[in-house]
Amino acid sequence: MRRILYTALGLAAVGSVGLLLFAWSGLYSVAASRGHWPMVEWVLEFGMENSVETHAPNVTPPRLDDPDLIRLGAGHFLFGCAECHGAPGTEVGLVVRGMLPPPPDLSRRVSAWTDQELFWIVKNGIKYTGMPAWPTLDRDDEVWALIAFLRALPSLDQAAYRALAYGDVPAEPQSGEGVAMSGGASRALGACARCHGAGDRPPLSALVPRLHGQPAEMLVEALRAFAAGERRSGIMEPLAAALSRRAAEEVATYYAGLAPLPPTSTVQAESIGRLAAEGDAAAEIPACISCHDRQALAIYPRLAAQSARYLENRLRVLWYAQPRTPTQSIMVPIARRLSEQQIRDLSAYFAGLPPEQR
Amino acid sequence: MTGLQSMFAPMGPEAALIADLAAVLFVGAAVVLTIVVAALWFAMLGSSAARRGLAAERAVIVGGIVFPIVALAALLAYGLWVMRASVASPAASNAMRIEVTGEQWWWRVAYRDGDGRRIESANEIRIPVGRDVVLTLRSADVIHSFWVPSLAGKVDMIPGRVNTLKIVAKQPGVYRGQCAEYCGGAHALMALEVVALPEAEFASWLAAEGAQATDAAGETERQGRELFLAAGCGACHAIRGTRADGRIGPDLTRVGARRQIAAATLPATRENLARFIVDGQHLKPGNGMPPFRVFSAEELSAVVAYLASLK
Amino acid sequence: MFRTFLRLGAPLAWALHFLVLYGAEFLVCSRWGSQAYAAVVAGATLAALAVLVFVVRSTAAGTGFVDRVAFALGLMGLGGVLATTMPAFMIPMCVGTA
Amino acid sequence: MTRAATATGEYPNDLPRPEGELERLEAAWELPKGWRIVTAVNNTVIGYFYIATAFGFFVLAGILALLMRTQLAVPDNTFLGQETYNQIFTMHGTVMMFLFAVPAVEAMGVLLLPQMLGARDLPFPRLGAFAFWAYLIGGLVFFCTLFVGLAPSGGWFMYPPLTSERFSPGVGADFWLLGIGFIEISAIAGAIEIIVGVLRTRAPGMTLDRMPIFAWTMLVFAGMVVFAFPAVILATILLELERAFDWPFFIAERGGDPLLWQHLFWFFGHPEVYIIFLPAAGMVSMIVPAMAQTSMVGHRLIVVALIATGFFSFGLWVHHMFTTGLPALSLGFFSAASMAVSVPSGLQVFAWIATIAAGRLRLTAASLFVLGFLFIFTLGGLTGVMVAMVPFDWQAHDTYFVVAHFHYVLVGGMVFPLLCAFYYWAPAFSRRPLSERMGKSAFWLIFIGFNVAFFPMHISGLIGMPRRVYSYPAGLGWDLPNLISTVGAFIVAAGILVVLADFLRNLRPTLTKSAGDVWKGGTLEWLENHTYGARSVPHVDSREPLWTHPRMSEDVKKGRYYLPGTMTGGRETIVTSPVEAVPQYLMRLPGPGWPHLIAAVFTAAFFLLLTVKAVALALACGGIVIAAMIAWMWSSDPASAGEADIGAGISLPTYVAGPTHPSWWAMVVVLLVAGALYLSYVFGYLYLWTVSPATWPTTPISMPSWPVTCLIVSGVALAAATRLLGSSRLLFALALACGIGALLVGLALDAWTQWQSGLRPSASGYAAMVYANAVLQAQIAGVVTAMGAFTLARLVAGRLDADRRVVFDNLALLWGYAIGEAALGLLLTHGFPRVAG
Repeated sequence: MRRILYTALGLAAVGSVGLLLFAWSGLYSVAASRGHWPMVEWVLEFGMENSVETHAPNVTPPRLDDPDLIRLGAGHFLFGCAECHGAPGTEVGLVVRGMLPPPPDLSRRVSAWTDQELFWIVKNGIKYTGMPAWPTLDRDDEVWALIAFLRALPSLDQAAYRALAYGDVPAEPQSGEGVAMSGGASRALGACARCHGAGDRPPLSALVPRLHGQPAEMLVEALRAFAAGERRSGIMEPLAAALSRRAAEEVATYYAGLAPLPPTSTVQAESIGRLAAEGDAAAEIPACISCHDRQALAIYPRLAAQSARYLENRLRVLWYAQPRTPTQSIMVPIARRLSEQQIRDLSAYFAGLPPEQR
Repeated sequence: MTGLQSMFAPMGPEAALIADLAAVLFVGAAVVLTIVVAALWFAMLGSSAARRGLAAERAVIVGGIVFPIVALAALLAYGLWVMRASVASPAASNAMRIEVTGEQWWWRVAYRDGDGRRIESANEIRIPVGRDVVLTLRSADVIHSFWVPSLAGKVDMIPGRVNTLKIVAKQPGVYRGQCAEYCGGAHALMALEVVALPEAEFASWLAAEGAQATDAAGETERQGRELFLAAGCGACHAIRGTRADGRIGPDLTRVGARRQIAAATLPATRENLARFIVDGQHLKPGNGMPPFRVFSAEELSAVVAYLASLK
Repeated sequence: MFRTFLRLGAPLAWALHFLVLYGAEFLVCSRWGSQAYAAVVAGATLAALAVLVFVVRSTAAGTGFVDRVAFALGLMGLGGVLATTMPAFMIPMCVGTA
Repeated sequence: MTRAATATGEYPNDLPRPEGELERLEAAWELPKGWRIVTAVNNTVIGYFYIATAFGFFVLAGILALLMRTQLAVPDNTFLGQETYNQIFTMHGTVMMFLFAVPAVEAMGVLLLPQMLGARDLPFPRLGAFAFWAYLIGGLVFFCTLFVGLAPSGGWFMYPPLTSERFSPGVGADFWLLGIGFIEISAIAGAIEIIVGVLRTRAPGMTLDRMPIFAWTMLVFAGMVVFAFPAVILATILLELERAFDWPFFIAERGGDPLLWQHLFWFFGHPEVYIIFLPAAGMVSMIVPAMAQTSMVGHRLIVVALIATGFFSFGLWVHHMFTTGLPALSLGFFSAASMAVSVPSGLQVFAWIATIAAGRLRLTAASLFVLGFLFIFTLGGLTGVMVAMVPFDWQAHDTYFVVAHFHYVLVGGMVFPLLCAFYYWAPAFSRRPLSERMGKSAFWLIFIGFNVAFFPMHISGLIGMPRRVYSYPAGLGWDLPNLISTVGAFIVAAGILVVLADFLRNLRPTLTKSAGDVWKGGTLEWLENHTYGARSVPHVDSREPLWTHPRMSEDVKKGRYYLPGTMTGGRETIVTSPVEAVPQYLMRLPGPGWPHLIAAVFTAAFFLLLTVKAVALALACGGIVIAAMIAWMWSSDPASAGEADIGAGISLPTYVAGPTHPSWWAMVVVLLVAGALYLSYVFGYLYLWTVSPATWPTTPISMPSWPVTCLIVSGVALAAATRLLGSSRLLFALALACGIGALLVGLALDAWTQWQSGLRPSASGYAAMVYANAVLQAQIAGVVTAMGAFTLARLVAGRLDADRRVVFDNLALLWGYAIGEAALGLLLTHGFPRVAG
């Protein structure tokens, strides 16, 4: 018994010293240009597949055929994924082709994974491959949006893809000057209107907030918070970080100047209206409208005629959020006092409220 | 050995009776302890006669049964008599009634004026000297306990139950009290003050207390009031005479006149008011008020100026 | 069985008497008032004293260890019952039970 | 008893003893080697582990105390945050009470009782080992929640609604409820073992009159555990049901009442103090006579005092609720009972003084701890009388005065005697005694430090400092007393360090060559001690047999007394009658094994996984527990091995059934536990009715005629099975299966009828209570079903017949009880609303 133990310990020691010497010798080539030895490639792939299988969370995904979810995912895919993985009608960039391993064509590969496995890969990224993690680990709801899109991806042709990812924004500049001054398609990537709509056009997805007529101060603060990583979003953080302070103010002024959109629903329950207007002292829920009507500070968002699904989602995100910004510090504790039912009812209530009333 | 919050500084009849009882108990305990130690001493080192006496079973019966029964029966009778004096004497017909509700972690206080109108305040109870005051004690969330040692013993505030406590202050003064039942997080920071005023002074104070909030005097105060309302403070706090009518947090109609803030744990200075608005979670972790870091420095001082002007 | 009862009868009588006095205060006071409660106290106390006196008398002559212990427990029980009854004489009944 | 051993020199067995007898005895009791020691079940081994674990928790909780004292050393300190402090004080109280005090005294019982009573081991060694391992694992995991910030912070008393789901979301409170509930069950298992051990495994001739005081205290202790712990177990069940499923037992808006918890908790919590104190007093009553070399003065009075304390202490619970606004007269009753309970304690103090006066007290380290105990405990008792005075308590309640009071009572009344016991009994179980020098320095450090730490708390409390505050403002006069207290706490810690150092230097646990009777004690634990206890079991004819028979040690060692070897080749102990200690039966005891250990590990895992809501894993662990328990029980109840001659012409059967068998007694105690639990429930039901009768139904649901019929069928089947066991195996099995089936159907029908009537448990306190009844009935019925299946399996395997029937006898007891409890439940839930409505 004891002999076996010592032998095993000895072998382990010799093995580790050997490995260390091999690494020190520098004989192993890390060149991406050469590819892996077949044996190494097999081990890496085998390890990766099993690792994903083991770590994939045991959760029930939301409904992945939800068009709002797919559209939100599409918006991010264009900005965050298409560069390396390509997209319907777009080849993978030349630079990317030198990566090892080469990023797979997703329309073919995603069917090999379960929803949960895909979710885990997109959220956490994969070591040694260049696949990055989601910019924040706090927004599972956004990751699911992308998964919904990936499930839709194999069935998309170029036109359908463009409609989803660009909305009404032209995919390419229309003039030679446009191309010359801003560099091809990349300008459209950061266009707010792709997701949020503009003019009198509502956002493509009900999960995206309506910015029309919101106070400029609130919008600037939101972009600042996204850029600083205080407000968490894998979709908005990189976009906001790319905006200059001036650009942020300009875009905020633009949206603030738009006419508010009409209400999205007509549901108006009496009791929930009372909760919104008077709060519930016993449950320590303050009246929503004391901060969210037109007389309130300009740093607070207006909720009337906002999308109900966005509000619900936002309240749920706040429920779990670690408050970092001044307004989150106020809202997070309040959100946590709301029941799931109240979240749904209040969201529907505000979605149905004509903006001129509040 | 007197402090602001000591049972040895009785200023009310119940507290005085208990202080007397305590004195008897302490002397009695000292005597008994001396007897036991002396007996032990003699048992170990006494003369053989003393030790023989102590070693008899009769000594055990006398010292361990007869003496305790006699002493305890007398004490019990005395204790019951004090209790009877506290619970069985009805409050005078002109008694003042005040509702006190314990909340995590402050005290909601409500008076009734001559017309039976409810006048709400917080954390500071003013009472007339010499008059019976009947406190109606309730809880809004968990169990608290109302305790102002100089005036009376403590009584718990229990959800679903209404307890009462009669207090009388013998002389004007400020009597500190503190929540005595562990009520979670900031239990340590849940104090209150009872301010006893001469009858006439109390009457005029109560009349003033029931009025609407004083109007914002200067430009800064006016700006502060607008900010207060726009920032949503009124969703939780009431200031009578404005549209702030929240019932979640303390009524702020006379906050500028209070001696302390944050349930009698901070002097009511402008600095402390400002700190509580911005950083209340640090001063009193877990309290219901979120930090309001949405104000600029000038805006904050305007809000504080407005609050301080509410006297 | 009866012997066993006799041996633990004293503390059990005390416990039952205690429980009746405490439990009845709410039930009897809220329905039938303090007169009825006074009757309950008196009845329970007399019954408990009767049991205890019986235990003490029937074990007083015993010489065995168990009998002596039962006898002493009987005396203790008597003391306990009397102590428990004392507040009923000193504190007004049915105050604060509304 | 024809040839009882007396001073005349007649012994039960003759010398020389046959060749190989000692070797066979040693082989039967051999300990597992190496790390397999964890499978050992000997009371001495488990006793060591038990005490070491309990003392370990004492040190851990003591470190928490030092953290708190550091925080409170100066006003407005920021050393610990609010939430951390709240968790720490909650854990300090909980760990000291549940993981140190009760297990420590139980451990002393496990270690000392068999030795003191002349038994070879406790009657159910595996049960004792199971209780220990469950406690160790559960306790460690519970303590570790502190390091990951998941510890409860609602105070050790866990008052709802603060601990309800609304005000304490998160798993901290669940850890308390499930963790502590589970450790209480382990304590009850130990208590059962102790009751049966004390009553049935005493040496021949050790009548109740000659039984050592320590055994008396452990008997009263265990009896109190049996009646007190079920109340808090019920309370934890109810609160966990409220937290997990929103059954509003304690929610006032829906007809519950927060005070229900306080009643149930303190019905346990006050006796708990005496549960801790009595065994400690029992140790003192052993040590004082030995140190003074004279018999205890007033031995019988002390026995009476112990029993009286046991009873009176159940009449005190409301004295923790003097400020809740209960009617004045009620408070008066409890004040009177609180006074009454101090008489027996005073009596013991004077009995110890008398004993010291009767002999000559040697000033050993143990004696110093006794003297320190007398001083501190007396002072604590006196402040106890003070807080029993209702008006005084209105001021002192929940202040540092009370903190001072109960530390004087508990540290004085339990920790000092425990340290005293370490110094006194170490030579019986260690190769070397502990160092007198170090013991004395430790005593002075602890004694002085304790008074420096806790005396000022009387003052800080009376000048207004409430308990459980993580911080206090300057300027209220609290600064100086707090600083002094903190200094004192560190002096105590230094004293405890000296004790630990002494353990490291001198404690050498052994079961073969202990230092022996260095104090010249008079009781049986000072016989030469082995894995099997003493070589032969002496005949006892006085309270201090070693003083009456100076040669007894030698004679026992030579094997002159009863049972000098092993009669059946395995482990065995003599079972005697409960009062007169007449030998009745030679009980065979199990040896080391894995199943009980596996069962303990997975029982702990089951509860802890439930806490973190890993239900599937928890159920898997539950399955393992059941499998392990079956494996454990399967080898129990071996067939008769004929008569065995233990000496003096006494021939004992090796198989008995019915009330002679210790397991019958154990089952009766289990029924008392279950009965106490159910009566606590009945109290809770009636109590909630008094608080909010409006939630009780005005039109009761239909009469439960079908459930009643089922219960009657079950009862008839029970009677039939009892008769059929001897005649027809098939009919017996049929009666058993049908009877238990009928019980289950009856209970299920009743619950279903309630559900059909539209009653939902979360609707009101009343509804919650109705379904709580169903939960409690299901618990018992579940155990009956499991035991029934086990009985059938034994029948099929040929391990159950008309003679070998202990398994069925035990089932029959529980089954009968289950029918009774179910009937009472029907009477309550159907009858009471009709009467009250």
